[in-house]
Formats: sequence, structure tokens, C-alpha cells
Amino acid sequence: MEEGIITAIRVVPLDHYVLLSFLLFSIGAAGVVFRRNTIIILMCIEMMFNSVNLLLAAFSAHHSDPRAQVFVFFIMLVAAAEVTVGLSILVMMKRNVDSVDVNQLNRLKG
Amino acid sequence: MIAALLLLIPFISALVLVIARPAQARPIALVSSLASLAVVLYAWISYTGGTVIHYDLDWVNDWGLRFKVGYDGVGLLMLILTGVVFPFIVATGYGQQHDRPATFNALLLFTQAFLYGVFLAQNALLFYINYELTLIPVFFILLYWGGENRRAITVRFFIYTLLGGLALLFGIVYLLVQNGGNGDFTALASLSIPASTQVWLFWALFLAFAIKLPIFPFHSWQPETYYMAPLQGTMVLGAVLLKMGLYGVYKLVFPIVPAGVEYWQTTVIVLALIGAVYGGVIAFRQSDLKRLVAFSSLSHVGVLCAGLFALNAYGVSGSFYQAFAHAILVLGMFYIVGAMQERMGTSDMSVMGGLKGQAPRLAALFLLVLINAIALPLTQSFVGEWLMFAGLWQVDGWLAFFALTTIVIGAIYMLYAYQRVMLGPDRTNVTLADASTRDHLYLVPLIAVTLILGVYPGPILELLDAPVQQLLSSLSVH
Amino acid sequence: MLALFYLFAAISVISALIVVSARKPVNSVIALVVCFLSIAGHYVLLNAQFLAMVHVIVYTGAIMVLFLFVIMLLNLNKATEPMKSLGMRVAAITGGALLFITLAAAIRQGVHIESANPFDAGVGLVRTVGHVLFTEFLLPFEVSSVLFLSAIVGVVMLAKKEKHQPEAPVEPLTEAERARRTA
Amino acid sequence: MTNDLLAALVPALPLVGAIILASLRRKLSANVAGGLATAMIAGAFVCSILLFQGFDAATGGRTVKLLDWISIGSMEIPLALRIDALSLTMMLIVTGIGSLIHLYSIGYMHDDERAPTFFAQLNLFSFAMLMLVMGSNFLITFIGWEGVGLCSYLLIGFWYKTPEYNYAARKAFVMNRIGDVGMVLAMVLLFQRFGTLEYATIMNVASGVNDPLMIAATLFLFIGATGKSAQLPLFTWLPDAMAGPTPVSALIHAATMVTAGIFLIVRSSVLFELAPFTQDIILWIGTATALLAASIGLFQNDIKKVLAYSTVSQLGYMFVALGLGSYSAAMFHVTTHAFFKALLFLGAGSVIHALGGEQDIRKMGGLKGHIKITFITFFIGTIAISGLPLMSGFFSKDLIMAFAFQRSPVLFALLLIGALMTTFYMFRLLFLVFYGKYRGNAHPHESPLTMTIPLMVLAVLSVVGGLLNLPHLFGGHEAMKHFLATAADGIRFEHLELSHATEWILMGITTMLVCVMIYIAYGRFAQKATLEGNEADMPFFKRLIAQRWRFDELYRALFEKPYGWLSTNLFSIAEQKVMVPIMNGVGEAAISLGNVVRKVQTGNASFHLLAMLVGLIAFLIITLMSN
Repeated sequence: MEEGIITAIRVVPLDHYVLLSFLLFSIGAAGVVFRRNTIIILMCIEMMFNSVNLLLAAFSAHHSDPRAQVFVFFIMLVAAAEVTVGLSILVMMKRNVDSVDVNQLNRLKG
Repeated sequence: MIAALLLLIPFISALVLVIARPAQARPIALVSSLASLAVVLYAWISYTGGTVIHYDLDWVNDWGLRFKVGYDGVGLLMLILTGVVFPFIVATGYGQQHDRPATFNALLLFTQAFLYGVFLAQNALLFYINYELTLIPVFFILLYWGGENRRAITVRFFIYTLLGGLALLFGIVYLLVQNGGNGDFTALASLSIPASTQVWLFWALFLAFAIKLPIFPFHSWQPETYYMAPLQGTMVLGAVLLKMGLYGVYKLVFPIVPAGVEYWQTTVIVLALIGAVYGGVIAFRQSDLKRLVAFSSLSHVGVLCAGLFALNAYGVSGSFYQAFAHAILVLGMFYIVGAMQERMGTSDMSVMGGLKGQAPRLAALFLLVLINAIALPLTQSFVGEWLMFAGLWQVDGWLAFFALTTIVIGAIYMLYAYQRVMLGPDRTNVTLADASTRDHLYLVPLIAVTLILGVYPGPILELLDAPVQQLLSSLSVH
Repeated sequence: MLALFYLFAAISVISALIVVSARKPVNSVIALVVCFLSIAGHYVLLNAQFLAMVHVIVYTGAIMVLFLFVIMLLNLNKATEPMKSLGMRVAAITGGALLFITLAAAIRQGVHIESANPFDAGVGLVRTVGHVLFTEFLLPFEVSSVLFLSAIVGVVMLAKKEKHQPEAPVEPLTEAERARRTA
Repeated sequence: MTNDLLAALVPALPLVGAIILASLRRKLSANVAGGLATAMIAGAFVCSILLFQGFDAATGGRTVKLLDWISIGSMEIPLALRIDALSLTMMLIVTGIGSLIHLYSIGYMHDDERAPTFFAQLNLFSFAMLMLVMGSNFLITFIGWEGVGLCSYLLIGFWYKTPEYNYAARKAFVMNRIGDVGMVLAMVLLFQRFGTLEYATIMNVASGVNDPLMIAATLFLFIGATGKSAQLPLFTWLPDAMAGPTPVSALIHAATMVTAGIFLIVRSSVLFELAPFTQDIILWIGTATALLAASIGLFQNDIKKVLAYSTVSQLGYMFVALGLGSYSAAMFHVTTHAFFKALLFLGAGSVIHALGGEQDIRKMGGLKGHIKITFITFFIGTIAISGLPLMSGFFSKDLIMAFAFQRSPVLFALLLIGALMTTFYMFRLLFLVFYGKYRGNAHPHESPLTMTIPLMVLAVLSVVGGLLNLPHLFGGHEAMKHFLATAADGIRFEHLELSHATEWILMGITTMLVCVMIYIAYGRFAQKATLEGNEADMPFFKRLIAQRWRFDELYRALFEKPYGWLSTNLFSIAEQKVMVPIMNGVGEAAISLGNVVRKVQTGNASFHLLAMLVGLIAFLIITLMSN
């Protein structure tokens, strides 16, 4: 298994990972615009985060440089913090306007 | 060290002020401004000539922004001016009732810090950033402590000034692109730009300064803003902020677009002189003392700008000398305005008259300030005006003549104002306090500076001589 | 090995599509968990063991559970979400597709990198990453605790009921009361 | 060295006096203040005499540099004093007569509560006047030039509660300022031409230069002189300046300040010699002023106004002398005029003092019995100004008239008419004030000794002043002329080339006609009991003259009113209707642009997200394209 995985780094071309993460990112971006439910929008954002993480990890492996993985770790930290805040905003929103419809948030109209 | 102290003293004091109690606000601000005055005076004493660079640090090098600070003689004069002026501006607060004095004084000190930044900057982008930063505290001062109709006037002032700032930014960015991203003044000065480009680039660079000064067609924000602003705000605007325009022209316009300057020289002088005469004539019939002083400032600045654009040794150094004199004058005149407001509750001259009977010492102080305004010899203003007249004469006799009409016009409105306030039968029905110890403590040093530098202008002229010569010789090369 | 990659890739893309298209939020969450697990599989393929573990713990274990709790507590799991306008939906799909095409076009010549380091399969091991994290990135790591602190403060502030709200104050439950209610 | 110190002391003493008095003005009594001020100016007088005694005319003069003043680039303007024959003459006049007038003021101002202020300003004036005459370059002279203007402004408006006085003060200052424009233009022109403003250097370099610029420079200088010395067209301020206390009129508006213009032209005589065109203009303006002012003097009823117009007229004579190039005659007349006009003004002050402030000669009369000393001294002053033989005015005026005859008999005739008018109005004044019956209702009393001593001293000087420059005709050798000739290398003096017989004849004619005028005046005014003064009854021309040729009205209509109109309308129309709306337009344009652009901010989160997406794609595409 060990050997197989090590060869996997060499066998799977970098392009594949890049394309995969692009695809996930695009799906996430489309989802953000597509849905009205704020909680799903938040989830799509998480997905976009992850596509970037994957990209970083792939490059890290192909560069043989552990620092990019450390960055992935940091991104995870930030994502965790972001999710807690985002969800508490969601709770607030639900409490105040009794809805999680993103179209309710239109106070910023100029 | 000097540069760091100058930038940090007001900045840190301002931060301290944010948490200070209201009663402590003015003393802290005063001590801070006096400390920075001491630093400035030390800089003056230890200055031996040439351009002193204190720091030259990388910042955002790719965009041409470097933390390059220092000064030449002219810059030092401007630093001295800022250092001298701010203790007085802060001290003016002792006669004013503000709500939230701590915030107010903090904003004043922020302005001072940014002003030092402007006069210390040796990099065009650094200059620009500080130049625009000064607007922010001033904006809040005007908006929260201003008089009647302050919102509209402040916003107008702000938009108008920013419009100029935008053109300036465009000009600087253009220069940076041309110069491969090196924004140091010295580097920009050696840039050779085709004359046809300079013709329009001149206005991109000059418009901001023309509005800030202001010269004639761009002046209309000034009287209303001066009138509406709180006294100390007016002093900041009139005594130091407009000097940034002068300094900017010296630093950013003359060395960089000499051909453009040559092309527009006469136009600018004529506009400036139109403004000088226009402001002076209007001042005559103003019924409000504060507005009258505002228009008189417009008139003085017109001559100042004309002198600068005479582009010879006498005109340029006279202009900067006069800039100093004008700052002192503005402080004195507006302090008098404040003293009258404090006593009469208004600055409207139609309710004044014959105050000399009740307040002879105040009248005497007013007169002593006033002789500087009409540039009587042995006052500071005379030295500057004489040099500017000599400079303008070398450009054209008629220009000198029109500049000179302002000494008649100035005498007309100033003496008329003095008469309406102080002379004649006592028309007021209030009991008036004569000049207090505070008034003396404030005005006597100003008058002393005026007279001493009027009799012995040497130390300041010395500062100006070398950099102005250098500027002119570099211009003649182009 | 390539087959394994394609498998994981297919799972993650399909589950991602389900996340976007599912009617009920709970379904989305479950799909997202699947998606995240498949990404963990990718990490394993890349021999990024540390990441794989942290990813499962943080994302799948913590974050997604948090989502689930929120949905549950707020009772959001209704498929009554009104759809956006047709134009917006079309725009969203077109936009996502365009984005992908553009990004893909950017690498149409393939990604060729010259690694500065000699090949080392062990970069993703806990030991390697941990070493870098606690030497080179020690300060950011410690500072990140401040981020969490501020996030906690922010959450508390947000979750707190506003004082001036006219509602009756909610009295905190005592331990005994809580035990009685849950029973 | 000691001489340098003395020279510095001359202006310094009155300055110190002014500063002390100004700062202690609330603590000092009128007499102490007056004493101090008098001591200071008398000290300056003593210093001037010492300087005069130690002065060696053969050396030509010295420059005492006090400190660098304006020094930048190639401009070097030191604060320096020049001691030569010309400045010494003026210093002696200023400090000498100044001392007497200070002394007189102690009596005149003793019951004014602001007397210390008055003395401070008087001392300050002396300082400025001394700077004016002692300056070694144009700019130092200009310090004094403006300084005396300021002091004149302060002293004319000394009694500040009366708006007319304030108006008069402002008018004086502004008119002087108009002249100053000319003066500054001359200075910048000369500076550019010669690279310096030092008198000595300019006069040295300039002699022999034939340059059309000199005409411009001298014309500008002359404009400055017309302002300060109240010549056409800038003379109307001087009669109004009589609003000030009488000693001020005597010192500033008769003896010293108003002669500054003459001094300036004598100082720069070399330049004027190079510009004959300017000289002609000076000549004719001087003549016109002399005649015009004298004609106005004929009908004035205010004792000080008569003297004021007389001063303007006499200054006209001095300018005639300058125009003729006879600078020593001008200076001679400056000196004698300082004596007798100071005497007349102080005498008038004594009369006013005696009558408790009355200035209208229609309410005077028969005072010779009440105030004898004043009468005798005033009488001496009158005959001196009228030029009765052997009085000081006789010598100086006849010298000018002789020069005029040498140029043209017509000019002589015009000046003679002026002289006769002078005689007539002066004797009219004398007779109306001192002869006949008293027409007022005050109780005249003689003035105190501090006031009468200066009168007596000045009376003596008015009699013997002619000795200073006694012509050859009377056995003298024109001492003053020769003394002044040493002043600067440049000061030249035209020689009188008339034969002695001609001179005798001219003098005879003049004297005879003057006597006739005195007789006519005596017949008309000496015994008048009442005096009709209704201008409306006069024929048109006479009324025009009595109304001062309506110069004030003309200037008001031509300048003051339009200026006020311009000021009001520039503000209300140009500024408020044009400039401010333009600025507002900029603001409003920004705001309306914002109103359009803000529609983009729908507040719809999905829209913003989509926009972000679109932006991202666009950015990517642009980046890709540019590669």
C-alpha cells in the first residue's frame, strides 16, 4: 500500500488534480449564486475552500514541500472560525427575520 | 531621529488623547505641540545645509512608494512653520467651548502628524498619501464642530479638494509609469518628459494645489469654509494646509514639468493676481469680520502664488518667506476674530464700533496684528512682499503693478475693518472685557515673531537661498 | 492507482453536484460529508496523512456536525426553499460553467512544474508537517489562537439576545432544571 | 565709532521712547509722558548737533551699517544709515522742530487722558521720519516712508470717537499708499537696473547713464512723492488731515512728513537730472498745485484748513524748485517753511487752545489784546510766509522765483500770482483772528509757557532762517547750497545766472505787490465785525473755489462710490451667482453621478455574488488574453 501510494503521486498527473479542484470550485461558485438558502451557500463556500486545499496539497506533494500543507492546515483553522461566526450570523438571522433566505438580506441597497 | 520624533510625537499624543479625560485634553495637546516645536527648532539649529535624508526605507517599492523622509531648506521652513503654528492653534482652544475636546485635539494632532509627513516626504507617493490624509481629520473637525450649514459646506469642500487630489494622483501615477516605478522626487526631477505632455501634465499636478491654495477660479470653497469652520479649523486651513499647496508646487511641479510651468506661467500669475485683487475688493464691503479675513487671505494667497510663479530667486524665496508671515498673520487675525466672537457673541461688524474705548489694549493688539496684514516695513510680510514684487517685476512690469495694487486694496479694507470694529462712537450696549492675560500671552509672541523676523529675516532667508538657487539652476538646464 | 483517483474524483464531483441541487438541507449536508471524505481519500493518495486526518476531524467531524446541529435546532430542514428567478439560475449555471472553462483554458497546455526539491514521498507525514509547523510557522500557529478567541467572542456577542429587545429576559437554566427537562 | 553710535542713537532714542511710553501708557501722567518724549527727541537733537559738528563736509558722507536686513541671492539690502549733508540737514530739522513741538504738546495735551499714547505715537513718528531721512538706501527710506504714514494715520485719527476723523485718517493712509505703489515700482525698477538700492552706489553709477528707463523710474518716484507731499492729484488728504491734534498738524503735516517727497527727489536728484521729461512734469504739477491750493486757501474759514492749503501750496513751490533742478532752493524752502509753518500751526493751536477748541475764524477776531505772545509770533510767521523782505520766507521763495524767471517769465508770473494769493489769505487770516472785535463767546486766555516758548523760538528762527542760505546779493555766500553740494557725488545744483540788477528788480516787484495785497486785505478784513460765509450766495466760480474745486466730490464719485459698488457686486454677483454655483456644480455633479451609480447596489446578495463571479471570469479572461 505504502509503495502504491507513493507511486500514486507520480502516476496521477498534476493536471488531474488541478482540473478536479477547478471543477469543484466552479460547482461551489455556481451553487453560491444558484441557491437562496443561506446555509447551503455557506456549505458551497466550504466546498470552494476544500477545492483550494486540494490544489495546495497536490502542489505540495509534487513540489515535495511540506509548507503548502501547513497552509492548508491554517486554512482549515480559518474555515473553522469562519463557519462558527457564519452560523451564528445565520442563527441571528433566523431569529430576527425568521428566515434563512439570502434575499432577505437587502439592507445594503444603495 | 528628528523625522521619527516629528511624526511620532503628535501621532502618539493623539492616540493618548483618545483615552484622555476632557479636562486633560488641551494640556496634553499643548505639551505635545510644544515638544514637537522644540524638535523642529533643534532641527533648525542643527541644519547645516543641503538635503538631509533621515530615512530611506523600502515600503511598497513596486508601486514606487518608499519611506523616504528628509528635508531641504524649504522643507525645513515648512516644518518650522508647522511646528510654530500648532501650539498657537491648540492654545486657541482655551478660549473656545467645545464638546468632546479630547477628540477635537486628537484630530488637530493627527493633522499635524500628517502635515509633518507632507513636508518630510521625499517620495511623490508618500507625499500624496500624507497630503490626502490631512483632509481626514480636517473633515471631521469641520463636520462636527463647524457652524451653520456645516454639512453641505464640508461636503462641498471635501469633494472639491478631492477632485484636485484625483488629478494629482493621476499625474503621479503617470509619472511613476514613465519613470519605471521610481517615485522619489530626485528621480522624478531627472525624468525628461516631452514638452507637449508637460503642457497637460502641468494641470494634472497643479490642479490640486491650485484648489488647495486657492487661486482664482478655484477659490470659491474657501470663504464659506473659513467662515463656517470652527476657529481652530480655520486656523489650520489658513495657516498651514494651504502652504502644502505652495510646497507641492515647489516640490512636485517646478522640477518635474518645467516646460509646462514655462508654458502656463503667465496664465497662473494672471489668475493668481486676479484672485488677489478680487478677494481684496470683495473684502472691503464684507460686514462679517471672519468672512472679511477669509477674503483677505484669498487676496494674500493670490500674491503668494504669483510670487512663486515668478520663477526667479526673489519671487520664489519671497513667496516662501511670505508663507511663513501669512501663517503668523492668519493666527493673529483669526485670534482677534475669536476674541471678538467671545466678547460680542458674533463676528458681525455691524454691531461693533467704538470698542477701543472699552478695550484699548485689544485695539492696540489688533492694530499691531493689522500692520503685518498691510505689510508695513519692519514687519515680516513686508520682506516677503518686497521680494515678490522684485521677482514679479523681473517677469513683467505690469504684473508687478497689479500685485502692488493689493497694498492699496489691503490698506483700504483692513483699515476700514479696524475702524468699524474699534473706532468711532461706542455703538455697542455691552460691557466689554479688555484684552486678558491669555490674549496677551497669545498675541504678543506672534507680534514679536512678526517684528523680529521683519527686522532680521536673515535666518529664514538663509534657509531659502540655497534650495531656491538649486531649483532655478536645474530649471535653466531643462 | 489512476483508477482510484478517478473513483474519488467521481464521488467528489457527484456529491458536490448533489450539495448544490438537493432540496433538503440535510441531504446537502450528507452529500457534502461524502464529498469531504472523498477529498480525504485524495489526501491519502497524495500521501498527505496529516492533512487527511485533520481534514476528517475538522471538516467532517466538527464543521459538518455544526451544520447539522444548526439545521436541527433551527428546524430548517424543510424543502420549502423558494427557487430563485429563472434568469438567476441560468446565470448561475452559465457562470459556473464559464468559470470552469476559463480556468481550464488557462491550463490547456498542462501544468508543468520543476520541483526545486528532490522527490520526497514523506512530505505529508505528520512528522514532517509537524516539524515545519512548530519551527517555521510557530508564530502564526500561536497567533491563530487569537483568531479563535475573537471568533468565540464574536459568536457570543452575536448569540446574545439584544438588551433593548422588549422580550422577557430568558433566565438561565440551572443544572437540575436542565436535567429534569431532558429526562 | 562714536559717530556711528551717535548716528544709531538718533533714531533709536525716539523709538525707545515710543516703546516705553506705549507699554507704560496707563501708568504715566500726561506731564511725565510728555517730558520723557521731549527728552528723547531732544536727546536725538543733541546727537544730531554733535554729528553735525563732527561732520567733515569734505568727505562727502558716511554709511553706518547696523545689520544685514534683506540679503538673499544677489540682493543685499543692509539696515544702514547714511550721514551726509542732506540727511544731517533733515535730521536737524526733524529733531529740532520736533523737540519744540513735543515741548509744545506737553501744554497742549495736558488735559487729554490719552496723552501718553499721543506722545508715544509722536515719538514713533520721529523715529520713522528719522529712518526716512537717514536711510542709506531706498528701502530704509521706505521703512520711514511707510512708518510716517502709519503714525500719520494714528495721529489724524487720534480722537477716534469721531467718524469723520477716522475717515480722514484712512483717506490719508490710502492716498499715501497709492503713492507708495509708485515708490515700490521705482525701487524694483532701480534694483533691477542697478542691482542695488544704495543711494551712494546708484547715484555714482547712474550719472552719465542715458536710459529711457530713468524716465519711468523718476516718474514712479515722483508718484510716490505726490502722495506723501500732497501734490496734485493726491493732495486732498492733507486738508482733511487737520482732524488730528494741532501739534500733529505742525510736525507731520507741515514741517516734516510732507516734505519727505521733496527729500526723496533731492536724494535721487541724479536720476531726475537724467530725465528732463520728469522734471518738466514735476515743474508743472508743482505750479498747478501751488496755484490751486492757494486759490482754495482764499475762502477757507477754518484756521487750520487755511494753513493746510497754504502748506500744499508751499509744497508746490518746492516741487517747482525741484522741477527747475535747483535742489538747494527746494531744501532751503523746506527748512524755512518748516520754521514758519510750524510756527503758524503752533500759533493756531495756541489760538484754538485759548478759545477752548474753536477753529472757525468767523467766531474769532480781536484776539491780539488777549493773547499777546501768540499774536506777535503768529504775526512774524505771517510776514515770513508772505515773503516780506529779510524774513526767512523772503529769501527762500525769492530764490525759487528767480530760478523760475530764469526758465520762463510766464512761470515767474504764475508763481507771483500764487505768492500774492498766499499773502492775501494769510493776512486775511491774521486780520480776522487778531484784529477787529471778538465775535465768539469764549474767554480767551494765553497759553502756558511750554507752549509759548516753542512759539518764540520758532519766531526767531522764522526771522533769521534766511541767514542759512544768504544769497550773494545780501553779502552771504549761500552756505546751505555749498553744504548740501557735498551730500552725495551726484547732487547737483543749478546755478543762478541772472544779473544782480534783474534780481533786484524781481524782488522789488514782488515786494511791492505783496505790500499792495496786505493793504487790500487790511481794508477788507481788519475791521470786520461779522463775516458772511454763505457759499450759496457766491457766484459760480467763486463758489467752485470755495468748495475746493470739488475735488473731494469728484474723487468720491469717481473712485470711492464705484469701488464700494464693485465690492458689493463682486461679492453678490460674481462670487455668489457665478463662482459658488460653479463649485456647487462640481459637487452636485458628483452627487448625481453617485445617484446613478448607486443603483448598482441592489442590496440583493445573490446579485452581488453573481457580479463577483462575472468579475472574476472577466478578470481571468483578460489575464489570459494578455498572455
